[in-house]
Amino acid sequence: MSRAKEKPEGAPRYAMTIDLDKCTGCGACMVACAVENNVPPAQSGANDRNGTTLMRVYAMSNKQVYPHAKQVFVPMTCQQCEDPPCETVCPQNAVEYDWTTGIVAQIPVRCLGCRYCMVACPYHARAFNWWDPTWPEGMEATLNPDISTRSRGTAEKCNFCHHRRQLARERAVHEDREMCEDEYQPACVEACPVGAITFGNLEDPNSAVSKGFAKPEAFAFVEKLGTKPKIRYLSSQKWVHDMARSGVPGKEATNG
Amino acid sequence: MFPWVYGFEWTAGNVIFLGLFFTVVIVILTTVTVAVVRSRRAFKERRHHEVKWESTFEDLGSEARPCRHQLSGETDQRMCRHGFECKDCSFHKQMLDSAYKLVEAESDRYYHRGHAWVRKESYSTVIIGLDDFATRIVGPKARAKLPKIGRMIHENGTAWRFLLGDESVRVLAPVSGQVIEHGGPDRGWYLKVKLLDQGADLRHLLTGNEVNPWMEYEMARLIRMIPESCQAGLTEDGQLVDDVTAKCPSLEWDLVCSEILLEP
Amino acid sequence: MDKTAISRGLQRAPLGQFLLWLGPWIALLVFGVYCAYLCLRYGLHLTNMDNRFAFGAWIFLDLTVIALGAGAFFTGFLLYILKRKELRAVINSAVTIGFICYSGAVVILMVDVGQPLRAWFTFWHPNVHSMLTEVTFCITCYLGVLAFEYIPILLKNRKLRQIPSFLVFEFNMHKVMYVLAGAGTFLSFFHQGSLGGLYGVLNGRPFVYRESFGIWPTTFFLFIVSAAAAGPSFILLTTWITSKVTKKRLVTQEVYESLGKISGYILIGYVLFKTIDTLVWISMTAPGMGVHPDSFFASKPGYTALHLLEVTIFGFLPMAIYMTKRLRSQIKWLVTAAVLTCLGIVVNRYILTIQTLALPTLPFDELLSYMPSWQETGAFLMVIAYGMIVYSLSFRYANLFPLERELQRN
Amino acid sequence: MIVTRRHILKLLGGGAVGTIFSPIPWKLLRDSSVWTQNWSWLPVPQRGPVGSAYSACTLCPSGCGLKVRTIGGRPVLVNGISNTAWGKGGLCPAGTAIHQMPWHPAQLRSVKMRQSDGRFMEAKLDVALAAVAAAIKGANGTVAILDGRPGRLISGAYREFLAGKGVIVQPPSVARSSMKVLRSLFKEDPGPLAIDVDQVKTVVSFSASVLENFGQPGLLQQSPKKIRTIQFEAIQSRTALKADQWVPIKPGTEREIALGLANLLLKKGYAANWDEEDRTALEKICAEWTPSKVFAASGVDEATLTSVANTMEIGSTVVVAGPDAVGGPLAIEAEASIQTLNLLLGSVGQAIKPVKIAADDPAFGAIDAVETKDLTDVPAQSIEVLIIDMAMAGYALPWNLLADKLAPKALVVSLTPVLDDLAQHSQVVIPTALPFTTVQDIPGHPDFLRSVRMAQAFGAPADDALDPVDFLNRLGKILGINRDVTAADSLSELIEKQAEVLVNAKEGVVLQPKKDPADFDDIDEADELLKRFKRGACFVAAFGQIDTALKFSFDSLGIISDETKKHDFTMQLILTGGVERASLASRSPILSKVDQESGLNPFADGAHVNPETIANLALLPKKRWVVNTPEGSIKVQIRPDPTVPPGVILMSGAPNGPKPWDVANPVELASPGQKSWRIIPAVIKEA
Repeated sequence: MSRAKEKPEGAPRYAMTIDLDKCTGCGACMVACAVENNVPPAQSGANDRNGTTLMRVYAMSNKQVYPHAKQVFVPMTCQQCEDPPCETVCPQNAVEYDWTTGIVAQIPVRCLGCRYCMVACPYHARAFNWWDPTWPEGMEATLNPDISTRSRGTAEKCNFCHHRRQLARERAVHEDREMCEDEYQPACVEACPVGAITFGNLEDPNSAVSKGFAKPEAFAFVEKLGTKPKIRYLSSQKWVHDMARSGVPGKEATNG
Repeated sequence: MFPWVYGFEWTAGNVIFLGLFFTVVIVILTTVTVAVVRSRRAFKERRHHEVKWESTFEDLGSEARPCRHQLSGETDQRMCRHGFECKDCSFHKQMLDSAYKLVEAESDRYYHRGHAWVRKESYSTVIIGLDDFATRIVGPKARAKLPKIGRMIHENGTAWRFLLGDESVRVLAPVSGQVIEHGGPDRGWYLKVKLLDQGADLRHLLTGNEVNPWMEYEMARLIRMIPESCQAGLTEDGQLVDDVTAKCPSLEWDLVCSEILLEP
Repeated sequence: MDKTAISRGLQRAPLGQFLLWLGPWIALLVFGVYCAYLCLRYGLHLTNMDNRFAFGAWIFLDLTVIALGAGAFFTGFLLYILKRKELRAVINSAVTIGFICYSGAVVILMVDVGQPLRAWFTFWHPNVHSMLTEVTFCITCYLGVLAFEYIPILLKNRKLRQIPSFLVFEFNMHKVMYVLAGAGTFLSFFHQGSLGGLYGVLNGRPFVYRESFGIWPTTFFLFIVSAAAAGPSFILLTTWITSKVTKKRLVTQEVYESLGKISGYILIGYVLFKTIDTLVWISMTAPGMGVHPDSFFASKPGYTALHLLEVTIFGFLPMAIYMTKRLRSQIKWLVTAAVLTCLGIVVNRYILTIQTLALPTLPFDELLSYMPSWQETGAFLMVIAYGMIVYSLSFRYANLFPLERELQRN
Repeated sequence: MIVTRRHILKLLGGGAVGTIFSPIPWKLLRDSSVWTQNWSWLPVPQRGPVGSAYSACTLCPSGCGLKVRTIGGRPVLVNGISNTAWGKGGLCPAGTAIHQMPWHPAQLRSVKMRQSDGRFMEAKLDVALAAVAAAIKGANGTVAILDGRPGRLISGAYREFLAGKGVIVQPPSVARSSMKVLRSLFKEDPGPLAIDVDQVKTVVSFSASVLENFGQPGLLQQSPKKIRTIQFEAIQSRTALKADQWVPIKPGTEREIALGLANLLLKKGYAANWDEEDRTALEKICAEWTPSKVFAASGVDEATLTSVANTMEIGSTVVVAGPDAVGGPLAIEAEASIQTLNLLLGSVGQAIKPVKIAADDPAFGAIDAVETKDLTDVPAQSIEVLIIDMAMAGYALPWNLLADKLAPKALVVSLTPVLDDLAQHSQVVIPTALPFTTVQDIPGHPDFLRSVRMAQAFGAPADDALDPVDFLNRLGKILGINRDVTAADSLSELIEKQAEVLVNAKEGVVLQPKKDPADFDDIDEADELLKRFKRGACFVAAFGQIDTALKFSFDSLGIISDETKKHDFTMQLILTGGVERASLASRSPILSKVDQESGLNPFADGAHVNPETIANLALLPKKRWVVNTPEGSIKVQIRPDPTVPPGVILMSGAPNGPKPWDVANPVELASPGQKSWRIIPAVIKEA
């Protein structure tokens, strides 16, 4: 279904570009994301498969041998698809595509934890609260009041730090002016020490993201699935593009 | 789910889906309600004995339900479908209309398929008893549990019960009426019943020349239930011997009783 | 007391022996309940599921169990709607098994979704585009229907039937049963289908995504057909097993055969559709999504084998057996075919659920495997035990096979 | 009427049906949805007035500037301050979560003393201090303080405390050892030196993690002009991955390559403006390192070597030799060879006109009061009392490196907020405040540039946490040691003193985020300076002119310490996995997102070995194996990893590496026998 016709006039569509040439895989984005969104530290027994990482950095290698081996680090988070597979499958409308921002929102208080959305997501960008969220004694004091903690048994995902947009708008209203769209940045963007992530409004042709999307080195993972992700990755290395397209370095996917 | 729930939208999808859902729910619930209502009505109209009999009747094995006209040999194998209620059996009607004549009985007894007999006492009272065949199968040790004087009994309901050890079998009542007197261990088991409607309608009961073939049929049925080993000496000139139960102690006689007295 | 509760003329093991049989199952049940408690109290991390295996073994078991439970609706449909009278001999057993399967499935769902207190949210804010919504609604309703179909069977118990109102209600229920059967068929049709659709619609998972007719992917229809095929086979199998375990003749050969024949006919359709579907999938659907079909099986060649097996050994073979008169007339062949058919369901559901999740969608992550924890396994065993107990009790005290008495007499 | 069972049943039944149509079920539904989102165990974030403050990260010497978001005074978010003279605004993961450090579960809450049976027991502070004092009194060997981050105000206090009684020991910091070597290349001590970064177009790095994530991450990436990076490194580190050119080398052949490059540069006449004897001296040493010989030694072929040499332009290229994952310095000769390249490229010189240091300067007033030694130069078994203050030095120091400097029965005292690896080996552990709970000063590097900043405190330190100044005071009272320059009750008081001194001296400038540099004309009050410090200001001593006309001596290039040859270990163990991981104390639990819940903690899952090597040595991944080094052994799982060079064992130097340990920390596998523990001789044996 086309979302265009339901989109309010002049509403922004937020998007992101991530430069894989720059990313050093330090994980600052993951930490910043967890801090900003009140995600608890790993429970004992947690691992890279059952952890709550709304932003997760993967290492992608070209499957070569030393010294020809190459690697890039791929920060993977919700791709904010235009046609989100997770939205249509949620049995109780706990996932909503927000027309006014193009952000795919997760409503934790309505989620009953069936995890169908996680199965549907080709980017494995969703996490489930397998544990009760607990912090070391006293550390609750550092929780961010702009977003509530989620209970055990609910699925969650990145929402481009939507609450930050709310704050920005409140500020604008308070100062009695229009909010300009580049006024807010998600935590990961702010935190990236090498400035690999850019964020902005796709509707604005002059925004950094719009320019990024247009670049020849821009690509999306598993694009052919047709979910229309709003995150583009940038890389100057051919093998990276090949991997993203076919899962095989230096091999095109045969099509039909 | 409902239009007044937060976030509900009147989209085609919602209308169709929920429409279907509620329809199905309603159908299911009505169906069950119908069943409940019918049952309640049955009780109100005191038909629950009939219903109970109908239900029991369905559970009877096919060979326990031969048509009276099969017994009398007018028609070949035929299974009764009306709970032995010949009054409202079209087949029975058309048989009566045909040349068939009921030979007057030498005895004045009318037999119910449950082996209870009826004898007209006066215009509105009858005596109900259990025929020898059944009595012998029930055996001497059985204690009868007779209804109190003044209680109603219902056609095809329970006339009285026999207690055999921890098991028990009931005797099907051949007619409806009020118990005004009953026998005892000394005088044999019988009930004197005051009929409800004036005059006894005994059309559904066997009598006259129907009785013997039926008895033979029942005897045959009985024999089939009894293992060869102890079949010897069960009968003397076509009649069951007195202490038939003693002849074959290994047999589950309560089961036989239930078969013969039509209580599965 | 116990003896007088068993209907006359049915030979049942002495109470002691029966309790001996129940004992282990009850122990298992208790253990399972404890496991379930652990999962609900301390969170689902105990189940060994993870973000990649978000649907664990439970979805596989649920799908299988529900497919096998389809015997209930299908037999009901054949008996009450299509008037296949000979099936009266197994309808009670079928309903009981159906009830066990569905109630069991729902229990597992409650444990493994992990938030039973929120279970009603789906009804409150339904998203009618989600297959899961369809499943939830239909299964809940159908469980109700099954309950209404199962209660009369209990009311016919020798002790209970002496309470007049029970017997009367049972009688009247019986009169309207065909309506319930109809409703049941309708509901089953949809939720069996939606369970298939559940995966078929996942356009994020090239391994399982299928072309769709109208709003439903082909898996929707394949599931209905396969369930309809497996249902009778499972009834056949359970009936045979019961009669072997209890050493009694429960139904006549012709009932077995007619069950087999029904399965056989439907299997023809299934094998046909499944084959076409698979071909379309590997030649068009998957490549259209930028995935070379080989890549599905590159990491684990065994996967390909399973696909072939499903259609051949577990699809075509039983179909052939069922459709050959000479083989059908021998119980050992019927049972073989039934076993194969049920295994076919198991394999099919396994491929669709577990393999789908195991296969990576992103170029940089690899094929995963997962093993359910003892708590998770315990929860399944709970349902198995529950099923065995309910069925044993029903078999002992309710007359599951109406023909049994007569068959036993002569 | 008589109430029969029937009546009761009817009542119940009717009741049940009735309830369905009563509000009760709806209420229940509503409540259940509320319960399931407000479980008692779900913490609720507290609200409060929003504010923001400046601070600095004290987790490593880089001391990145921080902007802190506070809610009701509680810090909830930190970000780097961009475009400052001392950072581009990037933070490492550890820094990103520094505001959670005050609640570190490993936080020490009481004084601990080791019992005769080797276990730690809680102890009274007085008892502990008495023990330490007694040891110092009775010591006829050396009394030493290990200062993990020299140049701080507390370092000044340490110096004054030890005046005439002991030595200040500094752990082998790569930055300092490079500088030391660099200085040794001059005829007479040129004073503070610096590398001129403004001109840099190309960075040639020898295993330095210049592009990685610790110590002002993104410094190169964020710089306005594109800087080309060339990485000589044995393993495929992240810098190697990100560098414009990665040149794989045989482990431990930095010296050969550097001399080879020097040889080529000399041929290009880069030393033309040097005076004769210097040039010839260098040429003599380099001559033998022809490309072919370099290739034989290091595996770097001629073409690559020359192309690199050609990209190295005078004035716009710097060569750096960085720390490896666990902070080990290069062997001196290698270091010297590399720094020689800097001389040839003219990228070093006298940086700054030396800063006058006032006698009452708490940081450097007492600089000459005691001798300062590098740990590696301390004679073996000489230290009798050692007070350790590693103060989040940002890298792990192998215990065994300390161990063989200690006299038998030596007393080791640790001042630390958590029971880290070194504290594990101490007899007395004094808890200090965790970062972010106490005011601290961020020194610049005395050898490069004198600068002072301040890290503000948020939240209170643990009750028993002791201010090191207070520690010195109490100890001093027992021993009758008075300090006058650094006399104070707390660190914050010392900082006020410092501000006093700086304001009086009126030298240098004060930089502030998003403001123009201010000189001391408009800062005449110490309070004013402190206020600016609180707003993230940085005091910097004035820049001077770079003077490169100096005379060199290349003696140190001659010495070859080939201790690396003295063993029969056939393989080479390289510890990696990120400097910051090496020290538990500097990591908030939320870092588990990176270490535990993602595959980003490299090599934490065992010993990574090239499949080829595995095949040759028949190391079956199934079995358990032990990695032996001269310093110890560790049980590991062998992981085949095609990205690892043949003959190399790659392992995480982080505490959360493979377990179970034979050693407290894999870092202890490092062999302090050599001057460098960048590459550790090792073998793999079956467990």
